Amino acid sequence: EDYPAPVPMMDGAQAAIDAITPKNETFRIAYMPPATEFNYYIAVGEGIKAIAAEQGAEVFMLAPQSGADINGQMGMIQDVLTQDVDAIIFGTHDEFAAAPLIKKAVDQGIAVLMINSDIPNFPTPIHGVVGYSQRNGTHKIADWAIETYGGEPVKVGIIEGQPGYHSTERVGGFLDGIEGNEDFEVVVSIPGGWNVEGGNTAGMDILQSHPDLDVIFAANDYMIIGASFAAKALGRSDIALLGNDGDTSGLEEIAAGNVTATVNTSPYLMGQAAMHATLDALEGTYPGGWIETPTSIEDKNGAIAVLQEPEKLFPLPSKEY
Amino acid sequence: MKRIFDAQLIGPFAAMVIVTLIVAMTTDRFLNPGNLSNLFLQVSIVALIAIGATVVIFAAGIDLSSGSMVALLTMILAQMLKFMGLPLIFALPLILVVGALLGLGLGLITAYGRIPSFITTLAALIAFRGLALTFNNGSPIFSLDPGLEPIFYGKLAGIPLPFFYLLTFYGLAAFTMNFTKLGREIYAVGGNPAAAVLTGINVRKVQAITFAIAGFMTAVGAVLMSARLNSGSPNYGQTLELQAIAAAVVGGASLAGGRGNILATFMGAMTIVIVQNGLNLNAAPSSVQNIVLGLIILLAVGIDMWRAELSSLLSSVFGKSASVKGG
Amino acid sequence: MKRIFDAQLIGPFAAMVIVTLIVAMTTDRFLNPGNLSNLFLQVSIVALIAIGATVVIFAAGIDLSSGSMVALLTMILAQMLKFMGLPLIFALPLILVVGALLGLGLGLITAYGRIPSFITTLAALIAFRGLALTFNNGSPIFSLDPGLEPIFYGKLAGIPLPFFYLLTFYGLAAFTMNFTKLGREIYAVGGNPAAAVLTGINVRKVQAITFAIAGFMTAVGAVLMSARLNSGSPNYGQTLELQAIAAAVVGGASLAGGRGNILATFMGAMTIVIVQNGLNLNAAPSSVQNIVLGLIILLAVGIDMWRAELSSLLSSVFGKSASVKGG
Amino acid sequence: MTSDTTPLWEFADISKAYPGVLANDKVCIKLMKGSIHGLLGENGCGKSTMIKTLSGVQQPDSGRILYNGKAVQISDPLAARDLGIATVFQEFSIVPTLSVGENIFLGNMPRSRLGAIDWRKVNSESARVLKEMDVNIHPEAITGDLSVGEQQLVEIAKAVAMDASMIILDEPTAALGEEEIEQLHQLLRNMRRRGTAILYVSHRLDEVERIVDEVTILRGGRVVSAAGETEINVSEIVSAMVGGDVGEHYPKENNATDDVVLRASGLRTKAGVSDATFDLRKGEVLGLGGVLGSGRTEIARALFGVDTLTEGSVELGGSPVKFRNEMDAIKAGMALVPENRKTDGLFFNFRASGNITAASLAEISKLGILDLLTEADGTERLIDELEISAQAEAKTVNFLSGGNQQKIVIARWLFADAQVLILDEPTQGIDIGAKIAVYKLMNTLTRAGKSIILISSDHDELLAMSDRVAVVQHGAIKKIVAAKELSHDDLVRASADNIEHVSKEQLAS
Ligand SMILES: Nc1ncnc2c1ncn2[C@@H]1O[C@H](COP(=O)(O)OP(=O)(O)OP(=O)(O)O)[C@@H](O)[C@H]1O
Ligand SMILES: Nc1ncnc2c1ncn2[C@@H]1O[C@H](COP(=O)(O)OP(=O)(O)OP(=O)(O)O)[C@@H](O)[C@H]1O
Ligand SMILES: [Mg+2]
Ligand SMILES: [Mg+2]
Repeated sequence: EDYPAPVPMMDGAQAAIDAITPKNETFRIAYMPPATEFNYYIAVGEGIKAIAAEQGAEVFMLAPQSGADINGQMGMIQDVLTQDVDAIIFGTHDEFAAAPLIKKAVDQGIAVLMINSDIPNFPTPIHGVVGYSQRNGTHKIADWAIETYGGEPVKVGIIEGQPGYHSTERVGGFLDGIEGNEDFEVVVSIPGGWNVEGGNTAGMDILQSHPDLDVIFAANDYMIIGASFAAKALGRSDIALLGNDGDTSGLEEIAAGNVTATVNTSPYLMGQAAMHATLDALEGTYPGGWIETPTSIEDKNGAIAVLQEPEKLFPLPSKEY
Repeated sequence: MKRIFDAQLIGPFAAMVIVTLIVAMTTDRFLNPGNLSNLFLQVSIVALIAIGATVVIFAAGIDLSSGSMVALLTMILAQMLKFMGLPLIFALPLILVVGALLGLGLGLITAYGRIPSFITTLAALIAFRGLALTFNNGSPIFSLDPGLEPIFYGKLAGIPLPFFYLLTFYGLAAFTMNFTKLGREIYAVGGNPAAAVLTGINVRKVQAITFAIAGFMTAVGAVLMSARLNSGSPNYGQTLELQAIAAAVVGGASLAGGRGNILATFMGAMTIVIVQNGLNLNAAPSSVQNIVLGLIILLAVGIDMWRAELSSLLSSVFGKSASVKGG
Repeated sequence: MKRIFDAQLIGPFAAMVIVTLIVAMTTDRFLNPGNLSNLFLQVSIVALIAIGATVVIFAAGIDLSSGSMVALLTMILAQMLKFMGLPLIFALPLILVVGALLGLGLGLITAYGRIPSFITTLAALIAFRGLALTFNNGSPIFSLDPGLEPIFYGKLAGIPLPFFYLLTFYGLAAFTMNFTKLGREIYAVGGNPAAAVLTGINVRKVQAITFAIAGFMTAVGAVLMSARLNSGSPNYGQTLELQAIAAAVVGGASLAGGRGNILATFMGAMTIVIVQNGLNLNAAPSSVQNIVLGLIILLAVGIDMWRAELSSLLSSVFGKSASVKGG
Repeated sequence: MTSDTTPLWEFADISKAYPGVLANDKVCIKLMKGSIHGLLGENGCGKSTMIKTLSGVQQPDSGRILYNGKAVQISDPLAARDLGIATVFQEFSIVPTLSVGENIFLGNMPRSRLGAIDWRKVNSESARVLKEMDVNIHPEAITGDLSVGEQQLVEIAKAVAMDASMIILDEPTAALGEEEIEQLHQLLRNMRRRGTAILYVSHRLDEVERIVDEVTILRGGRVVSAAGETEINVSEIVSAMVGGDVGEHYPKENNATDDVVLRASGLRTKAGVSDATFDLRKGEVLGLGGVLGSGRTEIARALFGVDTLTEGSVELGGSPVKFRNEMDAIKAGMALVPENRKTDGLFFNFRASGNITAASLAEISKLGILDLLTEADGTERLIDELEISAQAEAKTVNFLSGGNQQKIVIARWLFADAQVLILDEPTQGIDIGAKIAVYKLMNTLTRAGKSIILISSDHDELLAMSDRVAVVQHGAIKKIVAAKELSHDDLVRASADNIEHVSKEQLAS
């Protein structure tokens, strides 16, 4: 199959697949991630485009630059709704804001799928959700950390994203993972704004205020990359740095030994799965529900292994592994 | 009415029309009724906040705080609706008052503290976002009140409600600027504050009032933002202040103060939104959107500055006498 | 030397000392050598960009473009290093030239197009970020060059390299402003452009040069940013322009132009960074950081504005004659 | 209760201090109905300070104000207006971005019953006032587009429109020509006849002599001569003002030679110069005389490269020159002391030195680095020679009196060693002592072989200080006469002559 079997959504959260009414001969599909500022969504988009090219569908991407610009994203969805698109694949940092417009899209007979999420109960019924379990991913990396560093006291610093669903879930998964383990103690948790610069500043700050940290977990790879420079500057090569995403640059940083490990969520493959499901929904062969895409924890060796399969990555690694 | 619809509207109006024609040529999806009524939704928040930004500019001030203030106000509104259980009917007027008071505060510091408004509102731009983060641990507050969304998405006689807000507030603003004492005092203060003092105009009070108006209009914008997104967030409204100023400036308001037509600001906002709409309809990436917006601002002001040169160029090209009376 | 270290430094210096004392009292981690050398790292990028921002302000302009320009320049540098394979030794001078040229472009538009610099650089603030997004699909570019990081993190005789950059560029800037024709012309243009024209100063050229200087210093900041994060990204440098302006303003530069001491800008930047560092060491949330920064800007300018009143208040409190010679 | 002997307004023991100066020290003035009262004194003696107190712009530190014998308080400009006080301030208080009508009624706009501004009334009432003043300006014109003189007339119209019982004028004639001054005097005489009390401030003592009924003279913030104590004639007033003899008012030296330094032929610019032909000789002072708006400033701008020549040519020292801008002109040894020293002349952020060397930065620098010692020496020498206040180098120049400021602007061109100086209204708004200092400076210059083009609306000054006078009409030089052969009346007549004829001619061209 092209994607794992979907799990049904919560009661009332599933929009009827047979109400989808494609208008175009060649399907016209809008890919609307929350922001262009993350490589991650570009990688998802490349996965989508690859399948579109293969299957002969037309895809365009429309997104604000900044993930904080929810208002901008809503404006774009509004503009797209006045066009004759057959499907929208979207991701958002604020599902409640998107709900009224998404409802409108569904009512217009547009197929609507959400990516990079695991919400089984989007505020208004939609046709499908494609993504990994945010909580399970970071739970796994917490387990991995306990296995690798447990047995003696471990002080943990956390760099959160901008407050919102993704940050809450990922940090929550990590906290769930270490809960009950008496060795692990979270001593500081501050936001890093999802980007490298913010991660660097946050990393600098928490290492200054808590020189005794053993582990830093950040809610995405960019922030942990930023923090890695801070650790290096302060001569802290002993510290474990954990991220989440598995985008190419994150994996390369792990391969280079700058970052310790990440949750690899294979955005490119996620995009491919999402596109397959969307096309199926337009054909009426998609049953609806949530498609969980796989995740894995990759340390240095794992990252190198992933980088050796560049056809599953976007962007391509900067060198051959 | 001659005063309201004066010559200063011609340029911005022409710009809007030209942009509309260009966009309409690039895509046939532009001129469908759904998209046109959509434009009012798109422009509403910026255009309403731009009223305040423009009034401040008329009085030779600048307001950099509105974007952050939107964030703060959506958080306060969310707090009131969700955690304090205030009914919408009380919360809405209250948030407008809070907005006006915040603006007034900035105005008082600027006017009576003799601090340039660029500084006061720059400080507020930073501090208001900090304040917004103190609510709900800095996390957005979602799904506030079922009555909120219709304020933005509702329709009356098939016309989106924001159209009526625009009509009301721009009507009020145009009347105020052209037919009231306050309006003329604002222009006088912007045109020559020293002269205004000597004429007995309470310059500081007028300055403070312009910021109160800006705060109020920002609150109106914040309500619409909350309604549109059914949530409050400390991240909302980033760079909104710049968009509002851009609308004023594309509409021809002079940053030196004392000059401009408030209705032109609406046209400035529309011009920007039509371009964005056109770019969205053509699925232009955000890089292109930014570059085009930057160029529009530059061009709009440039054309305004070089009006004399351009018109003499045009007239010489079209063979008219070169010795037309200069202005 | 009397010229360089003049009375205008006293206020900003006092502010810096007071802030240092307060922070040192709240935490004993502040005064350890590691943290102090860390301060130079923290302040370096903002303080270097603030040189340009201040020079522009001296000539009565304002530069809002530097944050976006940093993003654009880190992307160009990344492009050159990673995809075009240029060696560092060529790429670095090249990027400084690109920065100076971009700044010069803005300066030429401002000076010869007679467009207020607020507008030109606002347009650039928007457009430069758009341009930055056109590189590499708008994605950051990582791991540029092994030689890059040491530029920021390296040390000489145990002292972080950024300390020496600060010394060099502030030294140069102070010399230029106080002992060269160009410096004097910049102050003259900011003080009274009409008079400057009539004394034969090439006002437009001088204005354009200030923006070129700002572009150059922004490029220096961009190089350090790239070195610090070993990457280029279209998201870097957000609100950096406001931080640079804040440093100038906390250092006492008047936005009206013509007045101020460049070294005071360094003190302004240090004051801000020390406060932020103090808040970080005390693990203050970002909400508090924003609020405090806003208040510092307001207070610094306020105290500068009310200097006369405050000193007469102080002298009346301490019983001195009220008729001291005013200053 | 009010009899003819009770003053309309009495100001008793008014004191006002600014940080560092006691600007008014127990000043007493009585203003009678139907009388024009001159308030005179040197720069900085406290005239404007007094006026600001009388108009409610500021509150006195102490003293009493009596209106018809009763104590009142003038708490703000609106209160002053309600009490029937109208003021024409020294600093322009028009708003350039607004229309003439709006400026005239600013702060007091006629409104309809619903409270909305009645624009028709604004315009018709303004038109009425302007007509009464015999001024031809359209009420809907944007004030900033008018010439300086016209703006000054709008300023006066503001006061006239108030129909006040007392009108205060602080140097209303600084920007006016002889003709407009006469027009203004006529207006004031009409008002006096209607019983208006008038307080009048001016540094042009000749016109003061013509119009005022009584004078109060201030020195250092104190009244040194109350109404009735000084006879109304220039020399009496001067000696009361300065507290001694100032000597010759116009100490003219004749240093003119026959060598032609500058020759202008047939100049024409878009700004309004239509035909200017003249030559200027070494050591000569060539006066430009004409009515307000005749284009004298524009001729200066044309010579200085500010406005581009559309026709005509300029020769300097025998060889043709073409100035693309001010910089070219300055390099060639020209200098312009502008009409408005505050907005176009001084750098208020600099001390004397920065101001004096501003036009010579290239000369005092090597490889772009300034020679600060040369600057300091040169400045010290000029401060000394020109008797500029010793404060000039201690603080920025905004703290100096108008006369000292004007000397600094001229000193700039001495430092630059300019060969041809254009002085546009060099004594506007400065007191008699400072005026004489400027005249002496002109002598020093011509003695050193430099040439001066003098533009002045003060005809006495122009005639006394020029060697020859060129009469300017509508941007054209109509004739050039030796100053000795011209009387005050000749000049008025010559510059006003044929105006209608000329303007028809111009329309035809
Ligand atoms: N706002 C002010 N602050 C401080 N000092 C002032 C202020 N205004 C005026 N002064 C000072 O008060 C004194 C009186 O000034 P004022 O303007 O009344 O003089 P004036 O007689 O009108 O002079 P002029 O003939 O030049 O107009 C001067 O020494 C002046 O420098
Ligand atoms: N800003 C302006 N816009 C349009 N016309 C102007 C402007 N300034 C001056 N003028 C016109 O230019 C002509 C010359 O005006 P100006 O008062 O400068 O002449 P002037 O000869 O310098 O006067 P004066 O004789 O008092 O020196 C007048 O016709 C005037 O109306
Ligand atoms: Mg005065
Ligand atoms: Mg003139």
